[in-house]
Amino acid sequence: MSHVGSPRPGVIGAGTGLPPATGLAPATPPRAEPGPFRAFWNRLTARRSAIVGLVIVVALILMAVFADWIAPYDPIATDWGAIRSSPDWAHPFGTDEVGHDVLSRIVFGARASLGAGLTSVALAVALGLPFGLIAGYAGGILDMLIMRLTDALLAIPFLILAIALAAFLGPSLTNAMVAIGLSATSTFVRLTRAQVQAVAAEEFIEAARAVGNPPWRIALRHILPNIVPAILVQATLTIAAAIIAEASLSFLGLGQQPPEPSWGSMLNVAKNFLEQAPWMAIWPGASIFLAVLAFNLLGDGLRDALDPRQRT
Amino acid sequence: RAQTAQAQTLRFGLMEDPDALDPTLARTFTSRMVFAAMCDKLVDIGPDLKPVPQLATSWSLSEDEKTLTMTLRPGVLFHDGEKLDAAAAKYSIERHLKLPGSQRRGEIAPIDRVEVVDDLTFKIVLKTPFAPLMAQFTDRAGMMVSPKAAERLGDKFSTAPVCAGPFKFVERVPQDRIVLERFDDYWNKDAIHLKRIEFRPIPDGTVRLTNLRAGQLDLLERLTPTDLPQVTRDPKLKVGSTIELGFQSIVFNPNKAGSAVADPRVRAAFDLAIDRNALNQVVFSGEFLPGNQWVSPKHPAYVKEYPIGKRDVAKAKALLAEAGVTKPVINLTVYANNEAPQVGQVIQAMTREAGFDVKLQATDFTTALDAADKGTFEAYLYSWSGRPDPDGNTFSFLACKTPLNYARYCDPEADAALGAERATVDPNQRAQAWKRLADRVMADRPLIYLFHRKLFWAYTTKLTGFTPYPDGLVRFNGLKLN
Amino acid sequence: MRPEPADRYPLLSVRNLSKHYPLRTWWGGKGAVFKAVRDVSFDIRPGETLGLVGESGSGKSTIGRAVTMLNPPSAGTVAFEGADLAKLTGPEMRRMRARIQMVFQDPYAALNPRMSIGDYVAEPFRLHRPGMARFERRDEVEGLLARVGLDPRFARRYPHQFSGGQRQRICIARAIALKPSFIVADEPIAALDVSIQAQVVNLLQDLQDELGISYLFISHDLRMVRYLCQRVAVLWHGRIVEMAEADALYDDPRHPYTRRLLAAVPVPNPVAERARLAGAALMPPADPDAWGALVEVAPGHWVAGGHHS
Amino acid sequence: MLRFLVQRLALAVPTLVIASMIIFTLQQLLPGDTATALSGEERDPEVIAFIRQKYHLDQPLPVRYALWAGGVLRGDLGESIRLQKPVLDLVVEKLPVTLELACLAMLVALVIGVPMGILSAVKRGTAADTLANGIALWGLSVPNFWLGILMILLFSVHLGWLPASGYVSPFESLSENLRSMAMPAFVLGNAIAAVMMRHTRAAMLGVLGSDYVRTARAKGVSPLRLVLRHALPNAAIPIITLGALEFGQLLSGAVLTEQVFSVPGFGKLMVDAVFNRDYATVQGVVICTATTYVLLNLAADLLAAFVNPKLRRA
Amino acid sequence: MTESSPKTLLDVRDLGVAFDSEVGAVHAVNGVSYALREGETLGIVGESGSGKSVHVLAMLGLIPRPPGRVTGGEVLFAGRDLLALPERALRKVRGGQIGFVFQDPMSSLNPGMTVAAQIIEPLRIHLGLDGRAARARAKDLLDLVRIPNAAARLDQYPHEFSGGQRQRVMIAIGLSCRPKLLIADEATTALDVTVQAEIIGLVQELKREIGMAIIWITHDLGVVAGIADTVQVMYAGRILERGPVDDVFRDPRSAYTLGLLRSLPDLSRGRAGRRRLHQIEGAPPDMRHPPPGDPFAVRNAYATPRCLAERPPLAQAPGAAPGHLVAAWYDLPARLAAEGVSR
Ligand SMILES: Nc1ncnc2c1ncn2[C@@H]1O[C@H](COP(=O)(O)OP(=O)(O)OP(=O)(O)O)[C@@H](O)[C@H]1O
Ligand SMILES: Nc1ncnc2c1ncn2[C@@H]1O[C@H](COP(=O)(O)OP(=O)(O)OP(=O)(O)O)[C@@H](O)[C@H]1O
Ligand SMILES: [Mg+2]
Ligand SMILES: [Mg+2]
Repeated sequence: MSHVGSPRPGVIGAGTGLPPATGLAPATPPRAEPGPFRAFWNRLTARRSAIVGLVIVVALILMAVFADWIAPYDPIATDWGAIRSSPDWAHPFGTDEVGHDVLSRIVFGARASLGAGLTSVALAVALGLPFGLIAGYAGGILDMLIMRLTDALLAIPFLILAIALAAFLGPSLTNAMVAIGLSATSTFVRLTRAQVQAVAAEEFIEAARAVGNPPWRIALRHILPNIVPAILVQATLTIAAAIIAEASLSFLGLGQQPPEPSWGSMLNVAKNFLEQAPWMAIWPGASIFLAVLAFNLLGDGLRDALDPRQRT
Repeated sequence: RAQTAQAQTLRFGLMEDPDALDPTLARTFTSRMVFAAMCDKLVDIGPDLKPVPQLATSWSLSEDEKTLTMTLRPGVLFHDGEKLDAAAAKYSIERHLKLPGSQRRGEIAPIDRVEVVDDLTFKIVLKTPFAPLMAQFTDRAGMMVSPKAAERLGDKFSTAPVCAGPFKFVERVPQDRIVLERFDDYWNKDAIHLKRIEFRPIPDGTVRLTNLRAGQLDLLERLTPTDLPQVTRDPKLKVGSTIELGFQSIVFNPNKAGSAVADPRVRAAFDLAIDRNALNQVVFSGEFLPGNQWVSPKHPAYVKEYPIGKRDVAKAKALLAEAGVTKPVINLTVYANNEAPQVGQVIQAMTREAGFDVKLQATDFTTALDAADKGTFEAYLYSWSGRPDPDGNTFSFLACKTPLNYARYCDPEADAALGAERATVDPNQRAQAWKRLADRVMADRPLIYLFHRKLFWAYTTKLTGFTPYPDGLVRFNGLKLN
Repeated sequence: MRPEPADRYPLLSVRNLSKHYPLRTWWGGKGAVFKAVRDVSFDIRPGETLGLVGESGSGKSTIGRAVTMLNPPSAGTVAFEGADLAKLTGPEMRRMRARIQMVFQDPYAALNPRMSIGDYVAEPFRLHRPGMARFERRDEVEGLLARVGLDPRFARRYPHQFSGGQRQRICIARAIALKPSFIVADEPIAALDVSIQAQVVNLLQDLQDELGISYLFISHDLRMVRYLCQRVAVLWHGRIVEMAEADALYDDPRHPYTRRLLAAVPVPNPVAERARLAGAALMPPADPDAWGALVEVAPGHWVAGGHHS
Repeated sequence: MLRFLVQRLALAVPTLVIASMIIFTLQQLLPGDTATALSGEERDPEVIAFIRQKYHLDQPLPVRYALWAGGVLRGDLGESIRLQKPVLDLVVEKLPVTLELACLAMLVALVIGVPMGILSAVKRGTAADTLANGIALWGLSVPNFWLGILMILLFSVHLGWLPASGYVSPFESLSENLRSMAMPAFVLGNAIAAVMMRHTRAAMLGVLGSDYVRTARAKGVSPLRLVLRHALPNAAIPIITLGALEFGQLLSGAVLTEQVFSVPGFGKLMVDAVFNRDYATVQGVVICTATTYVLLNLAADLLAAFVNPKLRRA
Repeated sequence: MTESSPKTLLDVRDLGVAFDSEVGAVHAVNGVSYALREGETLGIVGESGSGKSVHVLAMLGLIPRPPGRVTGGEVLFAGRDLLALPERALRKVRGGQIGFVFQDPMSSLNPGMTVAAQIIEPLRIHLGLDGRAARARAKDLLDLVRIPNAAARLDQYPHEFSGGQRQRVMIAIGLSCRPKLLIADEATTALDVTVQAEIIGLVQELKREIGMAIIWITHDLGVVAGIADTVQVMYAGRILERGPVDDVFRDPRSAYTLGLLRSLPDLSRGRAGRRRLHQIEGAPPDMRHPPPGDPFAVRNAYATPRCLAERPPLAQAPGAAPGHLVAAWYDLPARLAAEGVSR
């Protein structure tokens, strides 16, 4: 079936990088190729800041997942004897206004806060990516429609949208996530579209058309993988924003419902006891900072690691 | 000179932005703060909750309790220079009754007509005897507006309200400030020392307090009890307080399909599971007054036969077992403000020990109201600002098909008691009626009453002459800034 | 293996091809049109290489993309094996792409950076031979990589791991996967280092010898064009001004622009080059619109006639 | 140019229409209505019915939208039910305050973010870069309401330098106005500064690595001039575009800041309106912010075009 | 090794440049030494990535730092070591005594500044010219590089010029302060042959006028042949061969130089007589781990075992013209003769 005639030895030699004429070079066989993921991983871990980010993110996620084992107390168990007591051996991070152990709430709060960040961003990406892809690649009337809709959504102030959505869906963490996610969607549509348009202008897309790829395959197989890094970076930035947004919605009573903890709502309550019980604010504040920092470091690292020009 | 003028401006931090500054249309508690400075009432409320003369100097009730004759203070002027006479009083009361959208109509609905007797005397004729009437006149229903201004402005009266109080309206920037200025022809002008009042709505309690501490305010209302230590520690600040007329309660909705709270035994168990003192301690540093009725235990109308019960978890469990429910899940709606969720959390923790599983639902005010109206809630942490007459704390909540009866409570015996309470001003007869009402309500528990707030004001030591009143309003007479 | 190419029937026949680009103003409004290619006609015979030379912006790439319908022409016809490409439907054209292939100028840009080269070379099979089994495909890909002189074990590598010359060979491997009869090579060596250019040119030449592929070879390297192409067309401002057998064109350029172009090519011989430079007086550029239709001045040697000369 | 403006403005119309429809529909989905919210403690059924009828709350959705849209076309944004004032008046009253706040915040963001971005790009990979990034992330991760309260405590309560609240119009006293706006503007600008910093850094890195900067260095240009004259103008376009987007977000992001500092601006109006189901006000506010957003983006595009000589001359 | 005559303008000694990356340093330039006389034109050719650009940039402190850094050596320009000069003094040299012309004329001009502003800049920095005088001089410079209607075009932006014209502007900037040395890094690579021919003609003329030395970096052997006095072949950060241009083209002593020359199509006998092109197999070494010996050895059919093990010094090629240096252990003419090939 193969149409290839017997290749010339010289031509073969050219490809292997072996000198055809002398046998002098050490005949190094090509090293075992690292798979794409392995290569990506090597690039990622080659950066110290990315490792720091990754370690913190993983630690936070583990903390959220294994909160039941890590937290010294039930985060919603109240201790009437210890209302707003300052940090001591029994409660290393102190207790809050109804006698919850702050440390346990920080540990469990990671679920809500990281969850808010990750879920809302996942939603925004899940919605924004396909629409952005369609708008950017199909163009024409579809693009026009999607972009007008996106513009309209962007033009509505985020908080109004979020408040209205949260109020409509009923205040709960899940719904706050949905609201934050929906509000962030238009940014992703825009970003995806811009990225798609940039990638679609690349020559390899033309090359893909030249071998007869149908449009849907170009969009999914050729464009999509190339816009993922930009989306990922934006996503990690948005996670940070979403954690803060959850805090803001908590401020308005639309976030995590009491007594379940989230860092944002803890911070929100803590502001009423700023001088009496500063520890109520310090820990959730530090946790948010740590998470934001970690996600951003990781995001920067991912961007670099996904850049094919970066060598391992 | 500018210094002293500045010094005599009282900056008063309010908890929310008042609504329409029209005594007929106003509906928020906060608006009453402003009216207290701007609009005098026919009668004021005394420290013992009895009416005392203000615009009306004397009054008498006919034998059948259906005609009230009032005599006005002579020489009182509205801010626009108009005279306050019987005709003006008649106009104001009729306006309360007839203006479309009037919020006062319900308060004085039994009034049939108002008749002018002479220049300063008028008669109010009732359809039926109505005991709370005088109490209503101590509030917005008793506020007199200038007929000329009211005619001219119609339902836009609130843009430039004209009353007969110590301070007259200057300007209002929504959500920023309301400015009043001393009315130089005020009938009691010697008691007024302040030159201007600036009301500044600052919803967040912490922010309100920091503003006071930073010298941006001279006086603020509704200080959070947990902030008390901060204020008492500060030598530049003082605190005033009084127990409110209203109540904090949990309203149950027995009509909610499939809800455990339909069974009175479950409601009783819930009640028994709550330790009101502990609740008070935890959330309010013990400053509030635990309660179990529509008025506080210190109120003259408190039904002494029903004192506050002790927490009894065992009995609560037994009741639940009797009702045949295990671990009932109860959704408790609370406002998403600073303290309601805290109260909810404590209740949640307390009732858990008795086997309840309370789920908190913190929502905004409008959503909560909507759920209450539509009957989609299950339990609702509800607060009522209170009225001078106990009728204002009961009738609309417990009588059949009344607007605030979120519990959909409808009991013939209770209705009869409420009818009796309204029908006479005689203290003994009314006390009996309250007892009859309590017999039913304490058993049925459509609401369980939790506590009565203490209202705190914080103010600079520069402010003198401040006296707390039980209706939670500030009397500006005698206030002085040094 | 293949029937001897029948000279009389051109494989590709381009007639009166024009391409106009709408000019956009900076705010996106519509402006005039820019006539990038004007009324171009040529044939390519089976197994033949036609060189297309001309200055930057003269429309070379535009023609390349027009004949492959990647950027269809505004006017004119492109007949491939007798079929008018413009009349084909989308799916029909996609099927046709198995026979017409393209190699691009910049091998850095033409490869999808996130696709392993094995997948990249296998893509034509996936698209045009859907029934092919995985192992068959793998064998084919390995054969192709070997054919263009790459170690088949490299299939799992990604483009950035290859040098420019290797990349261009990957592109060529994909282009020849389905044994096309025609390849448009748009400046395939321009981005390559001198030492690598030879590798690619040799490969193209070998493939033609073996598979009888026809090329449209676009380049501005006039020496390489002469080396590789049987016939050469000179493009100037969107028009063909001269077209002839390669030797005829280089040895006896008729059109002033062709002469100007050839005179500017440096010679890698110090003595000759210095002499050339000393003697070179570049002819001033002439008015491109002053030249009319092609006239056959010698057998197979066509030159645009001058209106004024 | 004129045609371009007209075209762009024409494109804005559907955006505004869709935005208003989205928010209109969304509001109707909210539980509770104005009448409920406004019937007061007494909740007199007659009052509720009266309000319903007065504000057409009893009409079907499309009718009400048509009524509203008709009003807008006549320049009437309706009346705030809660504040009983024409929405237009409210907007005219509040928008300038928030605009001032947003402008000052943007100024803060630019003054902090751009130099810091430049610094960290120029000193890329050094401790200064790390520090600048850390500060930026700190700015991103501190909620507005939180920073606001801390600042009040420090600067108003303990140091007594700045007023904790109390907006003073600039026409009354410019210095007092600036004093009252200093903290809110800083708090609001702080978060944006971080975003500006990171984007300035990215843009500057791109430009600093460009060939023409190398050319400039090869000419012997001093480092300061290199950054200010050669690099910055060319990095300006993304900063401008982003600035406009962020500015639009500032208008609504001001909500919490305004609440903490009791600034009588748009944000408070908006949140109160949503919570009180003051439909006309929400609609009016959204139309205004959306229009501002659209105009800002247009202005940014024009500015970017102006900065870019390739476009300026065309 | 390097000849230092009194007329020496530039003396590069053992220059080394490395780029740090998180996975190890890339040794881009390794021990490059050569000298340039006043008025001499040096053509540099070599594999892409062989360090041609980097080493000239390093001389003037223009490599981006980090990641780049000079690992050693001296660059004596008119007697002063440029590498040891403080930045401030170095700025005086850049654009003043040494002019630069970079490869890509579009990206090398600031798109946001007028052409006048860009030409005036070095005039102001190095000659202290300002205002009217500077403008007049800028116009003269544009005239000098034969841009028609120069006065009118001063206030235009780069994008309003064609590619060839932009490169002329770059040359105007490079020549603005009458430098003693002009460094042209692939100054014509991006241009059409016809435009390239014009630019080369122009530079030749200007060189006669100004009398500067030139370092001309290019891939095009034809260009080097035409303008260079001396040619230098670089590979993997080293000089493999260097000598008078005629001698090197006629008698290359490095296998790499030979490979380059052979890979060009020979058209002297027409298409019919063409031979298969010679191709240099393999790829350049990984510069993170430069090979210990001759870097070209693994691709070199003539390499000896010693080439792999030990680095050959750059030394006078035996039997070649004086100044024709090569770094090789093997004797190329002898090997070629043995194969029966003659050139
Ligand atoms: N999509 C397009 N829109 C508008 N003009 C275009 C477009 N593509 C190309 N052009 C213009 O058409 C002309 C011809 O372009 P083309 O790419 O065919 O030239 P070329 O001969 O391939 O040049 P080069 O040697 O630089 O690749 C150029 O002037 C170019 O600016
Ligand atoms: N900024 C940089 N960061 C890292 N490595 C660099 C950088 N600049 C150049 N290099 C490396 O330095 C080496 C020499 O590059 P240089 O640009 O001098 O090559 P060149 O000979 O000019 O090649 P070309 O002919 O392609 O211009 C290359 O291996 C390159 O990868
Ligand atoms: Mg082209
Ligand atoms: Mg280079």
